[in-house]
Amino acid sequence: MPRDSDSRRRLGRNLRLASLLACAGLVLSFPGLAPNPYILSVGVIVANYAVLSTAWNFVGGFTGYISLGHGALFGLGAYGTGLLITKAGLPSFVALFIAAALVALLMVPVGFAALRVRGASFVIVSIALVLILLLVFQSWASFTGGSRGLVIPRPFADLTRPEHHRVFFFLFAGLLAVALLTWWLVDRSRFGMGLKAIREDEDKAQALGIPTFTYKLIMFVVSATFTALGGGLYALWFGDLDPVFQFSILTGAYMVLMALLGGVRHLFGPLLGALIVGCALEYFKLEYGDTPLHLVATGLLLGMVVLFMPDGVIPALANLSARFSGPAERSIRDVTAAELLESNRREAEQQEVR
Amino acid sequence: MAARTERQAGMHGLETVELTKSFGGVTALDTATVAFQHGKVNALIGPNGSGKTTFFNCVTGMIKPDSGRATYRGFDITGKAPHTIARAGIGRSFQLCRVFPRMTVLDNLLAAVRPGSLKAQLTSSRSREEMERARGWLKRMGIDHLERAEARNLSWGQQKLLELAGVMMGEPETILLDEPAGGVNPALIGRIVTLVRQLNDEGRTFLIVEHNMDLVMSLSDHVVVFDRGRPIAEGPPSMIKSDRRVLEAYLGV
Amino acid sequence: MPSGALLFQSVILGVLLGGLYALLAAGLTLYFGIMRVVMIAHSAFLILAAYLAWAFHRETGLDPLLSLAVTVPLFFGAGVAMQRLLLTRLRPATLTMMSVLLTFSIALVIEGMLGYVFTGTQRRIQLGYSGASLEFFGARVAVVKLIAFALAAAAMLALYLLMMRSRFGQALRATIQHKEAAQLIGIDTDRVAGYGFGLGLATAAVGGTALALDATIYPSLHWHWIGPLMAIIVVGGLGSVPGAAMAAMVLGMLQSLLQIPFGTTWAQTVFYVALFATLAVRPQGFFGGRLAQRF
Amino acid sequence: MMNGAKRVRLGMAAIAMVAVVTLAGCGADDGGSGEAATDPIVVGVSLPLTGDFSEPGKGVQRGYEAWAKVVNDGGGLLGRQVELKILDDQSNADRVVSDYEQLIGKDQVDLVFGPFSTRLVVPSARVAEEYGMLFVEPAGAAKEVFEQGFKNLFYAAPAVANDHYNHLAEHILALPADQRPKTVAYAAMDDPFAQGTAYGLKEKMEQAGVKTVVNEVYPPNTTDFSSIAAKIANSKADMVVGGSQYQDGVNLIVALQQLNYQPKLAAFSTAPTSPEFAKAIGNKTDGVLAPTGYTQDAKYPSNTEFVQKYTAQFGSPPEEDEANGYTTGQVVAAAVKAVGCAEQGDCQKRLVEWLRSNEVQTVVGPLRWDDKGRPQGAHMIQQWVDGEIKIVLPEDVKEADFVYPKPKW
Repeated sequence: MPRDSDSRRRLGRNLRLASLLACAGLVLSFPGLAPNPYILSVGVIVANYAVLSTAWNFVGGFTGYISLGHGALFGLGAYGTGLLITKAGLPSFVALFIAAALVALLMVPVGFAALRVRGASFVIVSIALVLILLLVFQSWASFTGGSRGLVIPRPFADLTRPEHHRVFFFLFAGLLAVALLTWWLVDRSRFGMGLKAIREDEDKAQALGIPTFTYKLIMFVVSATFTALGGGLYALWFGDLDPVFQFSILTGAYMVLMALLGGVRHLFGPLLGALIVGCALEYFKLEYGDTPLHLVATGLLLGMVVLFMPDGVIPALANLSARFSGPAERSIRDVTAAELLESNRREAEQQEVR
Repeated sequence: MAARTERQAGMHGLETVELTKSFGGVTALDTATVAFQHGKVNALIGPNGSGKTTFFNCVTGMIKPDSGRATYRGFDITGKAPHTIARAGIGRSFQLCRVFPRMTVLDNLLAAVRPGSLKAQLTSSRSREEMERARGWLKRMGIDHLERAEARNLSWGQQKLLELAGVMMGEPETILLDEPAGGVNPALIGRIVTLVRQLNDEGRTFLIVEHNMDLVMSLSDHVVVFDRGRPIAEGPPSMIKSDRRVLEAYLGV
Repeated sequence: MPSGALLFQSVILGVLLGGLYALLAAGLTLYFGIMRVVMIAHSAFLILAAYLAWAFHRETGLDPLLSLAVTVPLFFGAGVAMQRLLLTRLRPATLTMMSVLLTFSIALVIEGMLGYVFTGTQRRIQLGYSGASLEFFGARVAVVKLIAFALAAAAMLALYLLMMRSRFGQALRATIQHKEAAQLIGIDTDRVAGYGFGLGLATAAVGGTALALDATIYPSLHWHWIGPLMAIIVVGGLGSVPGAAMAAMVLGMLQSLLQIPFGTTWAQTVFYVALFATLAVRPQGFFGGRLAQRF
Repeated sequence: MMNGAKRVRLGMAAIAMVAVVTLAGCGADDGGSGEAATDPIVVGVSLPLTGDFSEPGKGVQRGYEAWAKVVNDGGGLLGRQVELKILDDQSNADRVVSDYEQLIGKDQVDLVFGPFSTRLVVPSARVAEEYGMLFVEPAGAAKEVFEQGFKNLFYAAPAVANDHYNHLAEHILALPADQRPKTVAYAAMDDPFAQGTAYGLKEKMEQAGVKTVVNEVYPPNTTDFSSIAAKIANSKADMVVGGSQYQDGVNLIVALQQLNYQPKLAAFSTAPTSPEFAKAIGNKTDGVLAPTGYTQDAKYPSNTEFVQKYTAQFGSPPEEDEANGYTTGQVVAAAVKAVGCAEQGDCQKRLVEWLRSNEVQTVVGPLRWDDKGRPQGAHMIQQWVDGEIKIVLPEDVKEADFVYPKPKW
């Protein structure tokens, strides 16, 4: 390794740290900046999106398995929390964590069925999960409240609504931080390396001795846990649950869209996607009050992303800034282009030697 | 190293008994009973569709055989999961070479590391000694200067070398190579040959599927000839060259 | 304890329902066989066809069955276009996953457009013979249901003949069996794939018309079809058309019978139970289809 | 990779910055509108204009618009013009809540009206409650709505779902024992409102010892009713009761007719009152019963004006949804006139208090509420008599005689 790259690395680390702190600062200061409770509530919603899409990315980003069913996990977390509070009389946040644990447990057999075979079956199961849970939670009215819905008592009864929003904004931000940290830890670990190998080429990974099924299962459960936590927190914040709205395929679709848009290979990709999509949604609602075309818009956007930038905007950004940055920071591609020539020359030489 | 070679030379390595696999109507493997010489360079040849690759896939767990047994150094590996077989000490390359296209060359090797404990799982994949080991292999393959490049940007030959390096990173004692010289320029073939020789001298067993006869004959100590999903002849290259059935098998197709 | 008459009635309803499922599942499994694509938008096209039939009936007053003359070729074309223009753009490495998202987004667009054009109101075709029914060994069978079933059966038969007898059918089956091999024997698999896709969508057109005859339609209805259909093709073995047809019949029957003790909602879960059971016990499906082993 | 990653994070910081600022910016523009006596009274509403509930949602919207027009033509409220701000909640609970957050928190509307469908009323009522807004709603009839402990909520219709069939129940139970239906089959959509109507009747019948032979609940997305119909026909029940919305009611009836099932009585909520009903079931309507909270020919003074003005504005006479919307407007207007204020804050409390203790004259008759916001009336019962739907119960307002047993369909 040449010297300068070493110092460049240190510089990079500091820059990253700085920008990271900047982001954190901004996020924490948001409730202060918000001019009215509505904006605050939007902030909470976006934060929730960010948590969910980051949680989704544990599966989507590492293993490359696309789940359209995370809406179901969200719903399970929400209902689990709600039912533990109303039926079992547990304190709100105890219920939240127990619910998440239960969801994780439940997802082991599901993951087993879904992940034993490749790709397609996983997607099918993920969608089926949403539909079946919708049916169950609607029909089993005696337990879930069915279409009558489930009302969850506020954890902080004495707070006014704006204060309530503020508190939950910070709670979601905290959960997001934990999720991101976990993602980062996995990303740098040997375990994560194995997962990425699965994403790249599952057969090859297995041939190299990576127990792909176990790896996938673990990741699916981790992802489920975070999604369930997000759902539970949402339940505590929102207060009213209804199967039709909790177990909706669209919820899952939004998670995918956000993660994909931001870039599944990057720690902050989903967060970025959530910011973009979340703000866009609210913006359009404000500008064009009632739009019967919101589905069309979502669909088109998703289609565009899949077709034209399956790696999300982050690589796009990276390349963009690469063009402006000086020779000190060349992008990987042209490095190799040069080195390829170099290596070919060597091969030629060796040939002459023989 | 040399000692190890002596000790293992005689003993059982990869063996199969009446291994059978058929797809729909087609029988790709037909009660194939083979024993390879441990510690040697074995070659597996035969006309197209004679079941060589299916054989590879069966003994590496990529496909479950319909019947028959496969054992490695006495352990039954029939129908075991690929990663289990890999961890038993069998590494393989793929017919059309396969690397992790969007990982850097270095990461391609680090991905092949097999952490034992949970702690090892969770510690950083960029530990110094592993980086060094990886760089070591890259140097031997002569592609160490590319370690930061993404694998998909490598030339075909370089990818072949990278794949081999990745396999070696798992420290297998038996290595299955599926057409290592396929579509590679002569210079590189030369390099691969030398590598295989060196690694074999260090005590590693090779099993090579190859169409390039010159390569097979010059490189291997023991040759097994497949036709219609079962071995029809085996022996030292010199003997195989002059075997009537082999010629028939090839001309017959 | 349900009376014999009720049981018999349910069996008949099960058969009629299964017929429709079979046709649609055949289409869905066809896409997968050809391209390893899970076509989420299949049922969206189904509903689209149903709406077209409904609109056709409303505008012209003619029998909705006549709309087939328009929708079938239209959908065939759409299928070919979709395969050629969209799906072929995706990277083979990630095709299965990305195609799911792509078709999913198409489904969203269709649902949105339907809601925009026809509003979310539930629609139903009013025919002179809507309420009519035939006596059949003590069971009553609605005429519209019979027509729908006949339509589905005819389409299935046509599909079967096309795949078994025609040259194109051979090419198609070869492509499903082993793409590379097919290419080796000189089959233009891309073109075949395109037509195969068209064929799949054509089944959606027929199914949609059949559906429109006797059921209410609304834009978001397709979600309640795609689930059972996907379950069916997994149980039948991904990529196996006969498997799908068989599974459709069995599950349709089961659903109809289970409605007696458990009621409509719970009965719907039979599909998903079957799905999970299949994947846990026999991932390659119960009626053939070895593709499933790897996908 | 490293360089890429670094840039990425820089990019992140930038984006996040932008995002937060825009987010914060969203609200910055128009804060609260000053309460000068001249500027209009803004009424905030969120309605399902798209999605599953869009059809009735639009009906309510027309009702609101008709009300606004009538008020403004009459010189407005407290001399101020009325202005509706209607948002689309896409039939989605998250949206409906954030809509009312926006209306109350950001747009600073002076009053809010309720949305459509019980499923959306409860969450949105909570928002209004927590911002201390008066919440009069046109469509939350299910009893659950009134069990949430809301203090600002009022339902602007004669009766809650479970009381819709009261008159019918009384009438049937008054019949001599030998004529009474002995067995009843119930089929209700899995929806708090629809179920409420059927179960209200079920309760009373069972208490009087009339046997329940079928009790089916079907999900709102059900489109194939053949198996439910098969069960009902198989039970040969004397009477069939459908807790239905529009289309499912029609489908169920058609399915029953396909099986040639002939009950002595057939009662369905909502569906039979719709103008397309007769055509939808092939005009085989004779004897079908339905509860209704509204009829165009009701003699209440404001109603004649409503029907006439509405017909002038929209070209067709109003239905129940429209009437409910209009009623909501009337109720709030009455309170505003009486209290003499219409803005957020303390005024809302006074409006609530006034409604608690007063009766309001509306197009559906005089309304008064209990402490939970439940209206204290019952629905009229209509029946299809030779091709027309007429009020048959209660006796004092009937337009035709109750036909029993119903003719074959």
